[in-house]
Amino acid sequence: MLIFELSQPGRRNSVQAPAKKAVVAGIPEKFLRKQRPKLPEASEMDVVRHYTRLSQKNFSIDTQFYPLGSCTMKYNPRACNSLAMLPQFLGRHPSAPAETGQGFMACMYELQEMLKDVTGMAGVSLTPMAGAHGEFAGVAMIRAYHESRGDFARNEIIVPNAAHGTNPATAVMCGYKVKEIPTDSEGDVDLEALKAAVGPQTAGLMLTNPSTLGVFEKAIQAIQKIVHDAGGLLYYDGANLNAILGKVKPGDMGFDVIHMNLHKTFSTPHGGGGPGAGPVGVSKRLLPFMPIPIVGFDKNEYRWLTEQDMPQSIGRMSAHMGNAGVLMRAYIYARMLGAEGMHRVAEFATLNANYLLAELKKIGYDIAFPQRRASHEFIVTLKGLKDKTGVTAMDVAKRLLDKGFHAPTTYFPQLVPECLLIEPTETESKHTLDAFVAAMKAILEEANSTPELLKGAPYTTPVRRLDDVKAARELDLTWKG
Amino acid sequence: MLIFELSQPGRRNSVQAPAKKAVVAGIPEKFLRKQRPKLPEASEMDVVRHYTRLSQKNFSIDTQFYPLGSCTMKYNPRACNSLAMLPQFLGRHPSAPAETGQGFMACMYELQEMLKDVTGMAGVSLTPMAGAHGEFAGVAMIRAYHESRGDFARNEIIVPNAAHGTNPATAVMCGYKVKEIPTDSEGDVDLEALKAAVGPQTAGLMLTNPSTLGVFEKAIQAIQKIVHDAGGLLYYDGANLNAILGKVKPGDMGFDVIHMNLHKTFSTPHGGGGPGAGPVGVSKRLLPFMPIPIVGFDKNEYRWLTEQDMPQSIGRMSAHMGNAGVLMRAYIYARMLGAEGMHRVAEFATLNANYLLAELKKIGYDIAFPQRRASHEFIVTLKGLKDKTGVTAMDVAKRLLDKGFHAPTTYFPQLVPECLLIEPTETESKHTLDAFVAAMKAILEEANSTPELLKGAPYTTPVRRLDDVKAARELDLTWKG
Amino acid sequence: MPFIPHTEEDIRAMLDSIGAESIENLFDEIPAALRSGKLTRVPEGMSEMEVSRLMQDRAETDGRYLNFIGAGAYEHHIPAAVWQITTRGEFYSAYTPYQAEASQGTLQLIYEYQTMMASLTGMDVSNASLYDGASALAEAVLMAVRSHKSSRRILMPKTVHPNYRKVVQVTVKNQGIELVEVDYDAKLGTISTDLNDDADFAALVIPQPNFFGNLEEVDVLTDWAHSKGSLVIGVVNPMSLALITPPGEWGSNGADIVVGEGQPLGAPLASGGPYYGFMACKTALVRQMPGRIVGRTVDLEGKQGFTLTLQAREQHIRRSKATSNICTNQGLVVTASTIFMSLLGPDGLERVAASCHANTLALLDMLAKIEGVEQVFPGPNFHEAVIRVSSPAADILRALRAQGILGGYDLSADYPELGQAILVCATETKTDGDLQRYAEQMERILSKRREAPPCAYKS
Amino acid sequence: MPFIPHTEEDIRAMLDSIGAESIENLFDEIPAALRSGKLTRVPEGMSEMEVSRLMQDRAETDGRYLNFIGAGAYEHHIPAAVWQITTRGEFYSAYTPYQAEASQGTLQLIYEYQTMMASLTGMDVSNASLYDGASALAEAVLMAVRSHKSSRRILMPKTVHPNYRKVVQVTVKNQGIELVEVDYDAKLGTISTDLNDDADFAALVIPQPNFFGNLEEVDVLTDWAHSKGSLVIGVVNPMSLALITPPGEWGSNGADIVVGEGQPLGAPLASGGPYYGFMACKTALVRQMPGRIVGRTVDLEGKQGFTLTLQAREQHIRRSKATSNICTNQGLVVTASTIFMSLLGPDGLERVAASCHANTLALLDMLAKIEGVEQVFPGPNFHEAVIRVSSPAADILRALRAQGILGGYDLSADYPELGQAILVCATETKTDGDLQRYAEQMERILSKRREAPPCAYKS
Repeated sequence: MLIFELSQPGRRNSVQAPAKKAVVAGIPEKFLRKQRPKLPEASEMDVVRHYTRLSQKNFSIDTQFYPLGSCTMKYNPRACNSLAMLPQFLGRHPSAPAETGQGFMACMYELQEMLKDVTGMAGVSLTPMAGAHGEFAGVAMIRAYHESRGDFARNEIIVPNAAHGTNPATAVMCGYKVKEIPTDSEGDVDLEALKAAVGPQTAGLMLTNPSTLGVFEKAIQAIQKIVHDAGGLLYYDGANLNAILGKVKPGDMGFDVIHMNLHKTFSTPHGGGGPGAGPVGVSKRLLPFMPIPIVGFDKNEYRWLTEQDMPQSIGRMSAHMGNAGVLMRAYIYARMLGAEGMHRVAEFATLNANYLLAELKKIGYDIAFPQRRASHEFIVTLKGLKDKTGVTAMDVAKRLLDKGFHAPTTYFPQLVPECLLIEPTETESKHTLDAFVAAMKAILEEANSTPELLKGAPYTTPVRRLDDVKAARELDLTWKG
Repeated sequence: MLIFELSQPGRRNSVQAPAKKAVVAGIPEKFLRKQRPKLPEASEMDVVRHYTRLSQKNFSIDTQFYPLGSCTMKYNPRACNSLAMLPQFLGRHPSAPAETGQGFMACMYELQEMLKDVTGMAGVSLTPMAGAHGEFAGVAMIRAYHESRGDFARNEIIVPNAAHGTNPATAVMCGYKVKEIPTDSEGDVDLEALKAAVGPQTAGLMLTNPSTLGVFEKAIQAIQKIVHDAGGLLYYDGANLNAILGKVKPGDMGFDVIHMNLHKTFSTPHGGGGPGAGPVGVSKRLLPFMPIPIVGFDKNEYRWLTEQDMPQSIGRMSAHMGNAGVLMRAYIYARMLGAEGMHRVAEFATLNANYLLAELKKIGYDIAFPQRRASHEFIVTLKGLKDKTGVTAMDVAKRLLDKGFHAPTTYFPQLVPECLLIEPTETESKHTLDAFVAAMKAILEEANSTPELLKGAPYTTPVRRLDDVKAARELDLTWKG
Repeated sequence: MPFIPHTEEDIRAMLDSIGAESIENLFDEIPAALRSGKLTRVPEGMSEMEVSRLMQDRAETDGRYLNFIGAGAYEHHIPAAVWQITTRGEFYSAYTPYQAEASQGTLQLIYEYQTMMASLTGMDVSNASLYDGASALAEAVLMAVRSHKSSRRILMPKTVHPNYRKVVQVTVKNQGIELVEVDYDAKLGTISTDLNDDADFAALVIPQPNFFGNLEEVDVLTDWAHSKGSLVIGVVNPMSLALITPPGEWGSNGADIVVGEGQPLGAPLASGGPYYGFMACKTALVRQMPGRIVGRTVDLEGKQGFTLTLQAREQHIRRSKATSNICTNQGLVVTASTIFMSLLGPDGLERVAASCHANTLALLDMLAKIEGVEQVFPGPNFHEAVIRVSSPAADILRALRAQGILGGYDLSADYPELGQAILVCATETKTDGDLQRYAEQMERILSKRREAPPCAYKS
Repeated sequence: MPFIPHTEEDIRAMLDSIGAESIENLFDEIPAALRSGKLTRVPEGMSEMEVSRLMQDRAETDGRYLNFIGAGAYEHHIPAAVWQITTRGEFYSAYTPYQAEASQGTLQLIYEYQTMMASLTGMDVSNASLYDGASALAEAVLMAVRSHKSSRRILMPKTVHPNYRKVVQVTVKNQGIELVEVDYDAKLGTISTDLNDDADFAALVIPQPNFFGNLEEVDVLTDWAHSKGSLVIGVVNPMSLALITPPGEWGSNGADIVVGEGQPLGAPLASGGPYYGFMACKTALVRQMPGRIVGRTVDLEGKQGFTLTLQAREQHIRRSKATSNICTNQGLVVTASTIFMSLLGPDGLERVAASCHANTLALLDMLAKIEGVEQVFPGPNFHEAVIRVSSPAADILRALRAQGILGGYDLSADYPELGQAILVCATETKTDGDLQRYAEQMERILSKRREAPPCAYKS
């Protein structure tokens, strides 16, 4: 049932709009809309009921274990939500002057300081509104840096082939060519290939570490030297920052610029696709280029740093200051964790991942890089299973839904065939991990005994497998009713 | 899975308690607890997940049509919830002096005034915490009234046999004997029986009007005269007030005292069993006896009226002032409705009930009182169906759950065999009522074609029919784990 | 039409189906003389926007105070998750779980709640809640009288919350039950252990901690009452039970019935409600217990499930012979409380209780150093205590209020024999700075009054 | 350990399973030199209670103002149901709906959202959201350039929000795209309809209403751009579309791409975010559209279902050849917005829009009567307008602030040519009393400054 099917012409939800219909005196006829938009005409109760029931059709962290690799689906503390939504915070206009927002700005300033500390960077700007937005800011700063030195020859960004798709896409948006380099059998960047790739055309290297293969790039120091020696800068994709939070600082590895996904590492909600927040941190040499606005503090007062203060800034990335409410949630989370709590994030995320790896291996799953430590995530490859039974990674993923678990990430990274990328996060208990292992064991048995059962999964979800081909071929993107 | 099964010794949810364990310096050993209570030791996420998932196992107004007769399951506006929970309201201590609660008390005072108006009574006390609590206050006032006149002979309360069980139970709690009187074939009180029952021993009559049979007591004026002439008082059970809200005032019918169920008529949430609020209204002669505290207003200030102001009060019914937060929700609801909105409540509740009655009748259901107008509810009797197919009211009720509707009230009132008491309320749309009729039609067909299907219902709920006999015989009231 | 979804077209179609001309027709069985219902004191309806503004303004009028009042309602931190989950529509807008298959969420939660409360109080069983602590005590008194059979006398100490005693009186007075007041030891502020009531009595009520915040000699009192063939009704603060001996372990055999105010376990102060009363008892008394009870059973496939049980006690089945007239209880607050207890766990609850205790002791220490303040009873206390001040308590409290502080509960009306006495409480919500601020203001006010007694504070 | 559930026993068992001595061991592939991570500027952790107190204090510091600022973010009433449902765990804590079977709630909601936005804008299709209005405009510019192929010039009027123009510049500058500034008619405050840019351009951007609150001559402008073989990008306030002609009906053929800030439809002001950018376009352009799109399809039993579609445009499939690098969008705000639109419906939205318009006109009338205030442009306006004041705008606004009023957006930095100009906005949230209060204070301040100009207000 669509909300439009609950609609009936002429119905109105009278408490939600002014009782008196104001006269539109000041707008000439030619500007006026002739036909009303197709919005639902439903009662408040029907709307509440419709969306409450729709919500129940979702898996979510609050209802299921959600071991989606590279997505860091950890618990989103409820206090972050309620405190970020205190009436005064919600009511504050973005263009209200700083003097009316000292409480809010104190939070933002302190968040900047904490993020600097955990990343080991010299400066942080909070304004990017998602990871990819932060990536854009980062690469734009790399470009601004080179150009500020009169170096216009650097037109290439190097990206390992295991990288997230956002990396090459971002580089292109910043006007760069992308050079992909291969990964070796251990899951590390191929150093020889990297050496061959760098040169005076190299603007920088974008690296996720631990990588999307779930392993820590052992030769990071060598990589750093190769790139820097070639005059390039090092970009840290913070997608996997949770794996090292409080343990290793990207700044200490020699990165020049980093983006963080606060909706991963700082536990702001994913919200079914967003909003996120992708603050960027920079080393000293990139400080002048950070995107504005930034919160400054002087004479006991917080104030916005803008173009006037930072003439070399790459500029403004949002109409206001970014996803303030998301940043507030991250701030509250950070204050509850504190230094001690942050040190533990990476430790327990890593413990959970390695435990799950060990247990899945014991029951017969193939691990993509069995000789390596898992970082906060790891890869299972089902190539062997598929060859033997025809059961694919997708089948296993769908069957997990029937068992009450969200599926891991499937078919990413693309380098590993029939892969499941599994990230349990630090907030799951051993009890839950054990239940997941039990489900995976049952599935393995089903795969061997009744593979056709898995082909038809899931069975218990609101819908069964969907026809994606039809969806793309016979585009139905709006209700025509 | 019980919450206790997610527990593990030694786990603690560290953000929810002081980090430092305070020394208990001032309490001698002999007073100290030796063994910790069996509370869960679970993570915040596991607790959130457990109770979120549990919640999904409930039917509720926010998810299903809930035509539970005599319960007035109407939409509970979400604004009532959020505004009643504004931080300042939640933070106010009940013993904080009136000067620090003028905002809150203004709401309570105005609620008293509005309730007086809609009931046609001279005074209202908000303090009873549920319908039955209000009944108690009402009957206690009747007793106090007679005793204040030196009339100690009246030791009987008359109750029609169709009354809610709370009526006789309350009368007994107030030290009265209960005299039940029969109902005639039209569903009205048997006037002759009433005449025969009254006398100098009559303290009062408790009446629900419209009655639990879903019809308006036509001879209410005669009843009133009979009871008053005998020196008794008239008690109005407000359980069905929604049927006449804004249309008829109990005060105009001659009632001396009334309780209201704000969790029905004023749309405060039922909360899976409570809390409710059961304010009482009284005619002029009972004013001195109202339970305290009451909000008074003089010299531009709200203040609490207590024993000092009302020496004849039956006294205090709660440690503080009753279910303040529930009253706040009712107040907000009343302000949104306004006079005009209230007039419409009874009209549309009645329209919905009569429409549903008509439609169910058309598809072949037997109506208990087909010759009568439905009030805001009506009774279907399945005696014929049971005789023919063996399918009971319980079977139909359970099958409705499979169709996505909550069941009507079953086997109440006890006077009508195999009955379903159906109350749609004014907040449901014709669209929903039609869907309900379609489900009832399908069930009737199933009853005739495959009665055993209905015997096994429900099938789609989290559990199937429960063994109530085992529950009562082998009492398992706490987890022994 | 607020919250009414009918369009003109709907109305017409529905009336046609009914065979009625107009909606007004549907009321034709109601005598015309009664049909007026005109409202004169209900204002015009407001939009949600308008009422939101009104309520926000009123909330701001009431403001926020630094609160040191306890007296039966206690300020504790409530985890954000508690009410966010509790107000989910599926809990918030569900009815009493009569249709068990459609109410397993609420039913299982109550079963878990019963388990927690039974364990916290050290009793065998718990019901699903009553209205509040005071009415729960009244129900306990009725239950004791039903159980005891031979006596209708109840020993009710003055150390029980004055409002609880009033509520009990209102509730039981028409059933021929006699409440016998038991005075307290003027030095200790607790029930004398030297009781010598010779007449038969159904039960002795024991508050722990008592209204003054003092701990009663529960073991001696319990054994004494039992030796007289009477029951013991414990009235306890559930938060205190994280630290102190649960009623189930009082004396040799424990209390028989335990009641109390559930508010400290997750209900906001909120001007007095909704809170909930809890009640637990020994197995032998379960059939005398009022209120709903949930049991665990199985469904027809043998799967675990939960259902309301022992309904034969209740008014909707037993009518005039029910154990109580209670129907609606405080379910939603119990939902909050169950989540609250689950989030805190045994260790968390203990830390909170210990912190309350330590803060109150720290405050008492600070106050003891002020000229014109003395602690009235020697303790031990849980998290509340009586102080006496050298100026009228009402004036002191008013002066504190002007500084944004609610300084405690004025005892002079309920216990005039104590003089200018104030009941103070500092829960875990108070920081060291808060305690200092209170003490400093108290000192300033008292010294100012010493210097210029009469007119420094206008009333 | 905040939010970490492991007991000592768990840790031991897990390490045993792994075959590791300690957790530290698990980091043994990381060069020792890098493993320090000591934090020096992250304070000690706080309990939820402590952080709640801190945040409440900070919220009170910021207080509450009577707000007349618009300038791209508008104060509207948001029904309570909107965020209560939106923050339900199942929406709040779900990921992007890649596993369609486990995400039908989010997916169906987005499909409904797409339908609503397409209808509101008069376009064929909508995506599932972008970051905000400004970044949506930047994406629209990139999209137009991709579609147009022969030109990389974009005509960008000065009546577009200054910050939007800055964001577009930052986003597109490294892709060889030229933004050509189009000045406005100084008298009318709108784009001149007498444009005569001869060079090829990919698109003309048309704001409606424009940053000054004025309505542009969209029909003429649209037809002109189309006659040049260029696209039209509309930048609209979605609330205004309840009243004014949707971009799909501009001129003979309608705009090609429509973007805007979704905030007015259910997102609180909240210091600037999270809001969301919306984007709708004609069917022909859908494969050039960035961001997620949901399509309706069937499952293997033929049952209706929803899924992400056209993913071949996106970065996770297409990598460096994607239409955009966007991945995370503003899903939760879209959830709120969809519920918001459903609760208001077409009539509700129209009433709100009309009320905003009427309030702004009423305010302008009151202000026009004040000596020292003049309206700069003749209109027509939707719900915002430019006034000029006889004293420095910054001083006036500061004086209003002292009275609890945010008097508008100071235009003197962005548009110095307008003099001491303020952009004022009065939405439906303002009562007649609010408007009067503003006007009275404005009058008082201006007259006081006339009497005692220099030092009456210290900066």
